[in-house]
Amino acid sequence: MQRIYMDNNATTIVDPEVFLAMEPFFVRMYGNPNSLHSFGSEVKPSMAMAMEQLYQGINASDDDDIVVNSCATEGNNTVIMGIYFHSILGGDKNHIITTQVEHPAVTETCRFLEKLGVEVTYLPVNEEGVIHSDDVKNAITDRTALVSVMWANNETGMIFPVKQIAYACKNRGVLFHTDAVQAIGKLPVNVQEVPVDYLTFSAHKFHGPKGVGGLFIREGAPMVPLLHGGEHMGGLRSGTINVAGLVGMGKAMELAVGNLDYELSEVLRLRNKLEDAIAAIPDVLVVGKRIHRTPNTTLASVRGVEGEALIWDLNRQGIAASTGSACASESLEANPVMAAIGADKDLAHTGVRFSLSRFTTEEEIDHVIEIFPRVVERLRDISSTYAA
Amino acid sequence: MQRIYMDNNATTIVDPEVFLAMEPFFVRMYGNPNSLHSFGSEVKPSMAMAMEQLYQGINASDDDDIVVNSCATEGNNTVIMGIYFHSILGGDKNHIITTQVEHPAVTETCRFLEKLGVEVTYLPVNEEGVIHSDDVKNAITDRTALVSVMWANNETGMIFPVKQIAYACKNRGVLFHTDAVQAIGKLPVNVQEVPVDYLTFSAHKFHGPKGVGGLFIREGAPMVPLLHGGEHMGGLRSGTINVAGLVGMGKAMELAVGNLDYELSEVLRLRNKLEDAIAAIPDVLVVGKRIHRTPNTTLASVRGVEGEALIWDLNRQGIAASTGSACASESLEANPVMAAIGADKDLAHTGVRFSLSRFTTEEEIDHVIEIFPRVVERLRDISSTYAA
Amino acid sequence: EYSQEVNRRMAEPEHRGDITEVQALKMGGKLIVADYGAESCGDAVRLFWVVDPATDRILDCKFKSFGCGTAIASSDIMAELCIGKTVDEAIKITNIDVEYALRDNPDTPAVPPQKMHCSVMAYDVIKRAASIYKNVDESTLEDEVIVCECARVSLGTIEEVIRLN
Ligand SMILES: Cc1ncc(COP(=O)(O)O)c(C=O)c1O
Ligand SMILES: Cc1ncc(COP(=O)(O)O)c(C=O)c1O
Ligand code: FES
Ligand code: FES
Repeated sequence: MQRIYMDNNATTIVDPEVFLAMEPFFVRMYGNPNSLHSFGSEVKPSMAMAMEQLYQGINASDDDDIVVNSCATEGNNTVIMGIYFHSILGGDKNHIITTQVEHPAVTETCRFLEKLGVEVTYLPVNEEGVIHSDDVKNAITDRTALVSVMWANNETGMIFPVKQIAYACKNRGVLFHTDAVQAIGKLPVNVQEVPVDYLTFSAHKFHGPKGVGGLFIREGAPMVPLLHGGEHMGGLRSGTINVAGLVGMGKAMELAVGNLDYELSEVLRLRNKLEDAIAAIPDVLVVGKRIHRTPNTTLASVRGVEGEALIWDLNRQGIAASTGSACASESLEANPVMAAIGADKDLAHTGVRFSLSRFTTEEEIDHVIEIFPRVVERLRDISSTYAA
Repeated sequence: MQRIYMDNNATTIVDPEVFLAMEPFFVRMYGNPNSLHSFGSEVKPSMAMAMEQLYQGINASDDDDIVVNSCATEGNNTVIMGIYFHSILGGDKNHIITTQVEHPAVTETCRFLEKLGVEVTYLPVNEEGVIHSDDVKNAITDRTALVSVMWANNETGMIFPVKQIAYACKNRGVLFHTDAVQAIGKLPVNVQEVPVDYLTFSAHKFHGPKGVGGLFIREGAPMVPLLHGGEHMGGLRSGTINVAGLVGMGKAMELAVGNLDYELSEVLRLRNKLEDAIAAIPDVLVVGKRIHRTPNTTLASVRGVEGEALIWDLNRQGIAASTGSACASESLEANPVMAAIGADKDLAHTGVRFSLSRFTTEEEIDHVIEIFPRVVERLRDISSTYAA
Repeated sequence: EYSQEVNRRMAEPEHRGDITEVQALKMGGKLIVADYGAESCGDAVRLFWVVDPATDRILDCKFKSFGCGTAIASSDIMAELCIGKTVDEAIKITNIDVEYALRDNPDTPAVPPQKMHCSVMAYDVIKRAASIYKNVDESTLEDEVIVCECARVSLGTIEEVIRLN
């Protein structure tokens, strides 16, 4: 059976070019870059090139830092715990602002800090699943240490007004972090235009390998490392550097940014074609205006059909989609974004997310368009809560 | 020029078998194991097998946890910071015991905690570079939360009395962590025989890939995650799982443990052969008794010859060795172990470490035995502090 | 991780559908319709029984479900287990029986552990149908402590799972 992968917000295929770039660094060029001998020094040019690709990818300046780490979860934890140690435990701040629809790597870290006495504001989102920059402005107090708002949401694809939020924070002298995991390769990400202090990303979300990520730190922004140890990464992140991972992430960044035009035109066109077909089914709600979303994502709510059952049926037909969040699959809770936009409680468990990539073909889209309505029909026929 | 790699305590070649095991998980089987579709489920059997290989490798019981993370630096930080949050900030303890020769991932984390008011005892080592278990016993107070002592030292290869220390801790109800990075594949590591509470390792030290490691947590031992987020690893370590890395680490563990007999006989024999030749050079001191060391390591001090100069010269001859610690290469400090054993201040900067692996051949050893004395002679000839 | 039987029942649930008053009358039985769960909670099931008032025997059983694959497969096997039993016998069907019936071989669980809760509703809805038929309060049929409302796992169920494994 032909298999179709439409779960690219969860993880992506490693671009074969990326794999080719990484391959030499396992069995052949395995040195530790910190070593003084040729096995150590021979890996450095490729690492330098990868760093360059990362800096260019987000247009960072040479004076800024990009710390290579193990994933965006680590990056998000590093920023938030770092601010706790720097500005809260080690300063006079006591407040963090975030949203109700951040990734758990942000919200769970904030919940952990709440237990330690930190005040956290979780801004509610509107019916499209976003906040307004004024919400941030109004929530800032004299004791606010950090604002953390994602660039784009993983479940809906909704784009947040990070530029306005960044300026609002700057005006009030508050540090601003953005989780840009879902923005890299889907939107232009330029840290010169958007004055964030911290920005996090994960390679496996843009056709790089799993287990490697990056943390941008603007020059002058405070940083307390999460991983203490040897002097790797200028003392900002210890641990032997994952050379193959870094080289792969650099290449993946270059390709992601290089393919941005394609993403914003072709991937968008394919997504819209699919979305049109989905939206044509009765009693289906697509979350968020298209223009406000990343070009690859559609989150739809299919009344009367439980999300997991839909995923199961699609999977039987060879189509990989998701209920909205890979994390949700291990827990029993409703999709948090569906709950947060909360138009209708009955829809909280009816989400299905299609997330495309530059590897998605028109043929695949056509196949999904053919299969999807049949699956919905079958499940609505079984459903106890849907009467056609 | 033939190149000879004798810096296996810094990092190791990825075993080609390990690479073969990992390879499918980049471009072909790239699913997120948390996903509900076939791309997610198809990676699970290999992950389960890798977990099994890890459990068997250290003889963990099913009720214990092994958390897959990004490296031993992360593991060490997780244990120490976790104890800080659990037993110090969240309890009535205030004291940690460790040694002066731990890896920076332990000592720097402890120094960070000192700034937060935690008391840390850094036990000094004897002239062989180890501590006695009585030193730990005597240092334990009613407020001791954790003892962290490495299984074997990365610079000298010296083996610490972890079994006795583990029992001493157990008797006093104190939690015990061991950094077993340099023990895996070099010594039998059996958590049934040695009742540690926490044990950390890094795949790239035993012919696995860089950027993936493991943290053993005995059933019932408290754990506060360092990375909060989605419910990966049973809530103990968030972040999308590095599937290829985990599969590679599992295979590497299996091979490392499977080759232990070879390591303890053949690698030992080759190391001894090399060491005999090195020790035969006048005014060369080998640190620590052979019988107390891992089978692959020799740290020698060559009077009158600065360590980095020696490494440089060896490298020109195609031989990769180290001054003792890969981390040290970025800092200007003396080798901390040489300083800690401190027999003679003049020797602090004269260390050279050869660390072998199961890939080391007799031919390579013979070549080093031929080259090394010449290099020493040349540098002593230049040396301002050595008169033959 | 899922048994073939779960996959088969999800793909082709034989007992899905509804039963009308007219159909029940034709069979010579009384129609019982019981609902359990809610869409907003993530799972909902509706059970249809045709019960012979003379013998208390369940003549036919069908279901509809808003739930995941496991919930649908569980409901289907539950319906099958009900048919031919008396109402009192049906009450004794537990989610453990349901899960067992979904196994391909007796030693391998039919669903991963985190999906066990999805079979519990099949058991709860029987209780509700029986209470409607007998016109008694549900609590008289069930005196177990509910551990988790949404997942509907009772302490008794958990103990039973532990014992059976
Ligand atoms: C918005 C967002 N942030 C953070 C993450 C975490 O990435 P990782 O699991 O690679 O740490 C994800 C994906 O899981 C995400 O979608
Ligand atoms: C004893 C010891 N502990 C910890 C580490 C850290 O390992 P990693 O750099 O993979 O985190 C090393 C190696 O650098 C080591 O030798
Ligand atoms: S019935 Fe809710 S997840 Fe299975
Ligand atoms: S999981 Fe919802 S009440 Fe228990």
